[in-house]
Amino acid sequence: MSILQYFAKRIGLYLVVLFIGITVTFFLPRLMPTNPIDGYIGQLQSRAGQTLTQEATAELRSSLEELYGLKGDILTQYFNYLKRVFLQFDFGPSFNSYPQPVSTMIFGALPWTLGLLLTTTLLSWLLGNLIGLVAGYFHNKRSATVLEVIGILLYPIPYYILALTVILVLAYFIPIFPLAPTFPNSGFSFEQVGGILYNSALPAITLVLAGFGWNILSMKSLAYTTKEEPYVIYARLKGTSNWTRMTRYVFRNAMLPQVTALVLSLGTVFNGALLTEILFSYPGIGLLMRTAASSGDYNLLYGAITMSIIAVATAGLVIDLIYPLFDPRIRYR
Amino acid sequence: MPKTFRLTRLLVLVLTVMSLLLSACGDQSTPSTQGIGQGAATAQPGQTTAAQAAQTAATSTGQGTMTDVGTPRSETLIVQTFDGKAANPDQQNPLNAYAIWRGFRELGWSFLWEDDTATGKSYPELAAGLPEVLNPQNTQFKVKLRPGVYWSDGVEFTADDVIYTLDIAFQNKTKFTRVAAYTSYIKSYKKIDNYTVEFETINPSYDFATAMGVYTWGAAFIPVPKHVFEKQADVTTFKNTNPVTLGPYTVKSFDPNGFWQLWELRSDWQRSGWGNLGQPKAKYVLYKDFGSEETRTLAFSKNQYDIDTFMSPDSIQAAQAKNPAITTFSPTLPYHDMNDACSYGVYLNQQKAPLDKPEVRWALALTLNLQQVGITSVNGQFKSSAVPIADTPITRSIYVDPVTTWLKDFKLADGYQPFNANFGTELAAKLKEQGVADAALPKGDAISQSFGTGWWKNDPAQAEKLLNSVGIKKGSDGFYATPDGKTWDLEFVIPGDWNKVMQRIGFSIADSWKKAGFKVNARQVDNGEFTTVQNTNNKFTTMMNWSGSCVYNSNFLNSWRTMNPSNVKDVNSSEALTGNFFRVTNTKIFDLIKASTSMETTSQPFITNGQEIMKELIKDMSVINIMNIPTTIPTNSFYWKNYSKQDNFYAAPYSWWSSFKKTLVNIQPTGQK
Amino acid sequence: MRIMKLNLKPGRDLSTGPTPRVVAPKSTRSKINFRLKLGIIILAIFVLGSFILPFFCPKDPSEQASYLKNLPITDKHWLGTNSLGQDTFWFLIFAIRNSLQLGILVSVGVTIIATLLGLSAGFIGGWYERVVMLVVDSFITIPLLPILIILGAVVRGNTTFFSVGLIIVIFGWAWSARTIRSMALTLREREFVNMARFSGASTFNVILKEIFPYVSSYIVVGFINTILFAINTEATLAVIGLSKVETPTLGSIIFWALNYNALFTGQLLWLIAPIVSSVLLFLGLFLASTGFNERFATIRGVA
Amino acid sequence: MIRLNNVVASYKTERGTVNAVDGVNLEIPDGCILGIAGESGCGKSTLMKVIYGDIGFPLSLASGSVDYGFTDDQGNKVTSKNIQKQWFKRISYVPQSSMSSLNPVIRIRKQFLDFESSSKTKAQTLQEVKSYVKKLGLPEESIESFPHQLSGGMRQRIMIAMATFFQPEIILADEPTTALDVVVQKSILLLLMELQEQMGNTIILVSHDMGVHYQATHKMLIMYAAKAVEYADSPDLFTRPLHPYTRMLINSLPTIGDDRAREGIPGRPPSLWNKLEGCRFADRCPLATERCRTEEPAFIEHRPGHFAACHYADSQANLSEVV
Amino acid sequence: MATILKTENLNKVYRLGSLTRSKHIQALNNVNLNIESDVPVIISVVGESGSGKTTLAKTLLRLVEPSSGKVTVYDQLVAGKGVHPPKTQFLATVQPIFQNPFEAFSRYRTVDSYLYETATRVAGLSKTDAIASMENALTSVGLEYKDVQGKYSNQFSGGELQRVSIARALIPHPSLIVADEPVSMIDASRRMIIINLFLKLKEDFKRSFLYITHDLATAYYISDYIAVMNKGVVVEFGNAKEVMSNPQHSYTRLLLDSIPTTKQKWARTKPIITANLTA
Repeated sequence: MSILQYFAKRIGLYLVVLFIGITVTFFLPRLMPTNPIDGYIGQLQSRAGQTLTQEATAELRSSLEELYGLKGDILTQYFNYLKRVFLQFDFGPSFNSYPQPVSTMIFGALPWTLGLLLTTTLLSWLLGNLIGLVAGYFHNKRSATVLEVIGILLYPIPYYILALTVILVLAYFIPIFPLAPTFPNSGFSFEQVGGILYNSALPAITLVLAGFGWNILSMKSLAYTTKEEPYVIYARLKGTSNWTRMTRYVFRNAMLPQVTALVLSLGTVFNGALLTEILFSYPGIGLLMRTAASSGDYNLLYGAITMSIIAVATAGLVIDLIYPLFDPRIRYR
Repeated sequence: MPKTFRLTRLLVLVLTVMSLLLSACGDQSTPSTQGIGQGAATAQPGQTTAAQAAQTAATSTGQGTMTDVGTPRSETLIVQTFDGKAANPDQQNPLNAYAIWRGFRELGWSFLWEDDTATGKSYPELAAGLPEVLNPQNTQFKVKLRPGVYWSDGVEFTADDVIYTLDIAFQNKTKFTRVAAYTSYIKSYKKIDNYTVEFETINPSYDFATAMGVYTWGAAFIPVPKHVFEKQADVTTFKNTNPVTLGPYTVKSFDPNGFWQLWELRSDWQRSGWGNLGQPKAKYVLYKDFGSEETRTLAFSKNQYDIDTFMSPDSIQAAQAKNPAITTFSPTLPYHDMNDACSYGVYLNQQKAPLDKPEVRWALALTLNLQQVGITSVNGQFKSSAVPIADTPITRSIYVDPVTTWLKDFKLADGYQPFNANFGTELAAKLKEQGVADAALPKGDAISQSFGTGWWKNDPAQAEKLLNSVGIKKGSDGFYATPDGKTWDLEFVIPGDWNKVMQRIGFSIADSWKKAGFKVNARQVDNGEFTTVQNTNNKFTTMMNWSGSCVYNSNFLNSWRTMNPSNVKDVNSSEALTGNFFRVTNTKIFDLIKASTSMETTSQPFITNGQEIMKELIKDMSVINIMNIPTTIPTNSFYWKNYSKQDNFYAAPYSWWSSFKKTLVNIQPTGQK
Repeated sequence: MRIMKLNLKPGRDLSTGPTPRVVAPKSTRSKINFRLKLGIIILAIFVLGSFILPFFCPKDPSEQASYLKNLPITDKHWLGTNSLGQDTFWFLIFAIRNSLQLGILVSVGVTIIATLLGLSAGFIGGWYERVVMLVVDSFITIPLLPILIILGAVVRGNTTFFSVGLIIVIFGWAWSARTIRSMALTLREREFVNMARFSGASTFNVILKEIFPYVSSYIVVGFINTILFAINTEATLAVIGLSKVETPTLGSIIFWALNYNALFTGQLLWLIAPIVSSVLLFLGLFLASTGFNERFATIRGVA
Repeated sequence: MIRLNNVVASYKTERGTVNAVDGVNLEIPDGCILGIAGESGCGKSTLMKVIYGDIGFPLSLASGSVDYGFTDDQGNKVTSKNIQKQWFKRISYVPQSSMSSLNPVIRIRKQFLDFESSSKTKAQTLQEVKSYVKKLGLPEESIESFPHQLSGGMRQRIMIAMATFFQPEIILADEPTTALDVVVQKSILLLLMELQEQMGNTIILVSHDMGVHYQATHKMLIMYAAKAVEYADSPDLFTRPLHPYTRMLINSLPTIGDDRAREGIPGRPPSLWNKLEGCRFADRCPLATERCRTEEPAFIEHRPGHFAACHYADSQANLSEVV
Repeated sequence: MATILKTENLNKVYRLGSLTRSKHIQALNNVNLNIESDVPVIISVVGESGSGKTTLAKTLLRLVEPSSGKVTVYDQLVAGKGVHPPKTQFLATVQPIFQNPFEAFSRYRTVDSYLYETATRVAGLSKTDAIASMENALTSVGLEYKDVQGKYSNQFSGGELQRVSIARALIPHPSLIVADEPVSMIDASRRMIIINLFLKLKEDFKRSFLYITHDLATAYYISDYIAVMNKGVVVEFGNAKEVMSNPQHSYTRLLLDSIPTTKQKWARTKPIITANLTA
């Protein structure tokens, strides 16, 4: 099988997986008991202004159905949807922010989510793995056990608790970071980047703390088993230093499954975005998703979830394609 | 011998050090949980904290504290947003769905007539006076505009703007999403001169000033600047970002993510739409979302903002403990503002068996232990109302008192008297028992002012009797079963986190029903689903709601006009109702409503009709009205003072009503830098 | 990120990399036993406590206004009462029981589906495996939390919070299935499988008698991890109000405590009790899982 | 001369302590290839560990010592306590499986340079490695490869190159050819033999294949159930073994062209956890008598340089030549 | 004369794919063997790793499907491209003995359960007959049923386990027993016990064996026929004694030359190390 064939096959699989995922998520929100049009009318009626007459309501309802593209049966909507998504990457207009196209909203929110979660995922991966490496390599030393205990204790703390604690400590008792973020409104000057970093610090810290417990534990057990591999033992018998063995032998090998884990977790950043962004009022895809779900904004939901599916599937694809860079055995076999 | 320097080693070293630092942070988090406890338990006097916070923030600039958006804090009024994050912050065209909760109604737009929220009466704003009725059918009106009003770009506001707005609204009524209210109300309109417009409505209209102007919180008709809109290729997709405004403020900047928006006072505010009200005191107004209630409590107590919206009583208490500058609407119970136009109640699907029997609905009312519900969910900080409207200073004399008098003698079919006029006194006694300070409790006549004129008795035995009379008996599991012997699962929809007070009240009601033997399934929903349930017969059984009882002055029609036969759908219908959320089927009520549409809304016959409708609603127990909406609206007087309070009431104190303009001209800076 | 992490937890797929040898040296056995023991002791206390104590509970702990609000610790109320007038201790006991029940039920469901599909796919191979793996891969891409939030609207309408569990099962089995399948794949090539074949065993027999015992240890570990995952997912949903919050669970206590702002009103026990319990419970599950895993590894190393 | 003084090495296990090497006394002259043979579990690998000084939990040196007959840079006598500092400088090791003993993800060149070389720069050392590898008949590029890119024979040569690069006094080779095919095995053994001839160092070669021992060794040690049972010059041992076990080992090997029936040794060695009395081979020995079951035979020199632990080492049945 | 084993144009091509290269490996290259005999025979297949000898065994055992060609055992077509003999008939014709006896039994099952299942399922015996046949089979390999019953694989030595394995293979009275490296994992001192057992079973039970090995000495010791394989090709085939004493093919000679015997030392001709090391 040539390299091209392999790529073609893998990408074909990728598309099929995408298709199935997107199909499932298209039909799921239909289970939602919320009619987005009712939602909008209700908002107008009872909170935002004037009580509407019946005629006005009926008129509004029919024009909204037209505008939102909710006319026709579900299959017609489905095929139109597939066509638009796969051919144009167009999710239609947002119901709640009509006539704003969903893709615009998603691409507006995307840099925020990616910026925060990619950074923190990488950071917690790095920190966790380094601590885990030390803990696993010196597993019979007391200090290493302390490092592992950090992981064991951090790992099971539910995320929302962690977040709340961090807010209290770093924004209230020691007011280093703002309680509620105020992100600068536009542009990309040095100052504004600084503002963004400053305002994102709290969610970032919680994400790193939440993530690296797992990384410590998994790296620790990997390092610990790798340490017993014959080539590490042989390296010891060669008289190499602890440092060399830990980095060049244990880490280089134990890292391989962790790379897989990293890429996969990068793919699931949207999943992680959700809770963080709700808890920290952080303007990303997660908050978008939550708002969309609560107001029955199908199009926005489809868009956000589809992005997530694409990310996970792509991460899987990327692992398969880049893994050989890390493992020479696959490169040359 | 020195080894070749290794970059990788350095990297690893640096990262290890960082990780150790971070893990130290992680360690801190555990004991800190206890730290909170100390802080809250000992309730450190808030001033020190506040002062410290102010100092910390002040260090960055020389003379005074600056806000996050770069304005002097002492000149900026900061308001918690009503809706959290705006989904479409750059959409600022009022003819379409737009970022409505960012101050546009209050600061940016201007309306033909405003509503004096202290009295419930309309007064002219853009118009020169109240509309002049031109025919006996009350369908033709002449409206004079006030000369000398200018848009924020210096162009004068004239009848042309009104006509143009109506023109594009009618031309694009299927495309604009916020014009239906008046395009289906107005039949025709014409310009008489630059300051005069004449209207004809489709139906007799006794509420023209509130239909085309403000009724309680905002107007549907928002004039747009002709000279701006007519330049647009397509007005239906025009976003109108950073709009030309009629009000005294303009948008200075806003967060594209929708968390905040900053307004700046026009230098020519005097010739703005409501410049005649007086000088708005804040040079800047910042609407900002401070996040969840936890972070809001913290930020509020650190003087990071001035006015909150709905906040749960406990959070207010916690914030007050940290910062005495935070005050509620009144110094005594129930502390909060109770003068919202609407009231909370349990809505029942009267078409759905077994709720179609009045005995069953009465049983639910008599088993709703409001005393317990009110104490558990809102610490007793509420004002009950048995009459299905809010019991406010405006409505009390018109409707509440007469109906209450009638209630005292009211009997059910079996002769049982359900009304308990001593509800308030009993509540005060219970609260005292629970340890509420005597000073905070109302006494004598104030009890009725604070806790309402009375409510239904809590009498599960009578309820059981009523239920038994229609064949509903308790099963072996202790829960009521329908006459066919099946367990009766009662679905009860309540709002989720987006309305915490109703959410809590709802769960407490479900609890008190459960104790009485109803198998209640309390279901908290998002606001989208909430409205869907409210509107759709087949999805609705019982729910907490407020939208059907909004009466701010004598004009009950504004809510109740929709109580008519066309809003009675089949019990299993999935078609959306356009009103009548009480599911009234009583033809007597329909007749009364119909008759009232051709009456002057302040006339005695109209008011009598209203009282009769209320009595009918009570007899049928069509809706279990519970209490006025306790609008907590706490304020922080660290930077600004003279907010509208119980003892200094000049307008409804809400920041999300157009009456907020009165707050802006009445507040005073404290001089705190 | 925590949620993702737990998503992966029941069956984090490391099959793409070289399988690390899990042969623990003899030296660590005592430590492993300690872990496993500690984990099992913690779990036993939780399980027994939460399943037996409710029989002694004076009244339904979720009933409001049973007692005066906000009472401190007394001999009658071991953890005081909360702002809803409920006894915090009894509420917690019921919460642990319900959370554990949910976790175990979800775990049973996930384990059964994942084992059946994973083993059969790994062993039978061919087009069957391809179809199963396609479904698995597709399910893996579907993000759980958003789906739960969408379905939350449906879930909250149900009278039982176990429907949350059902959804977690439906969207949570894929990772485990994938791991089990990759294990079955390596086992497929083992000689004893061929030996069984030549002893006349059918495919079903081979899966049941040859492959299953080897995967069973992993299944136990996966089972424990899935409990952890299910409890945490439900708790996460409860905290943002998307589960059945009247049912006492570890998450619903936190929901109520946050809802009544326990942090700032001095009602700290209300918040700390469930946190400490869940951290302890999670620790117990975690220690049991890793302890068992390593214990199993030593057994395998010896054989 | 390496001297083993009554070496007892034991493992701590859950079932208790077990002596895997139980009282071995040996003098290994410098500059020879010593073969160690025996069944699996006889203690030959443990003895290798002891000689190498790789003693750590769960293995411990219960009593005895190893004396290597040379001193370190400070002039201290080198024993099993401080031999670790000499690893790969003066004593080195060739493992059994070259595949699992090489780090799969880094190039061989880097694994070569793991040595703590204090006096030379990396580039210099690399040059030397290259030329050395070339001398051993390997292409220079082979050290630029990853382990899996080389054939088994090449990898084993690399292992030998690593172990001999510093020309250590002692080289331990634990089953160095077990995983290899016969043709390659031959070339590896020849390489080892030739290196030994040129460097004049001591090689200790563990193998269970008597054929390998016959081809490569100068002296032979036979172990059985943690004990040394026979020690002699190879030619002597292969033609006139003194221990019945040795004889049976040699006899169990079929030879091409020899059609006589061959027998394996039935039975199993005794479990080391049991209390052992008498000769440990007694249960499987055709010559065993009651004396063998009760009295432990001493490991004594029966002929010059030929030690054996058997009561009947000098008996008639044992004196015939091996066929 | 019965056709004991016949392979016709047997080919097997493996495709080894990796990212950057892919190669085809011809594991079997037109293997044509035809052994006809009236008496049972032992056929050895020798060669180095990668010579295709194990692929040949796997093809016979239907563990690998050949790319082309077919295999006949005692006039039964057992394997080939698209060949699907009835399962029971096939299992009663060919039975395997695997390389690693510890791997051949699941450690979660008693070893006798494999024997019992073979007796009931493959040989189709009733319960009592099955136990009788197990006893017979075990006796013939020098073990007793009571010593095996209810025990797990870790309670045996490799040699014992391999004998259990052989006993199991004997139960359905297969025409041919395929033994893939059956002694390579067994201690050298006890290999001959297994090897001698094959000889005995051939004589007493009239079973034929296909003995796959890299050990030429044992192959010489027991085989009637021998096939030398190199890179998928049978380079030499014939009577074992003839082939070994008078090898025709250079590869066979090379193999023979490399055996470390205890009788004659290798000739040390040309030096392997190019230059003087001590320099």
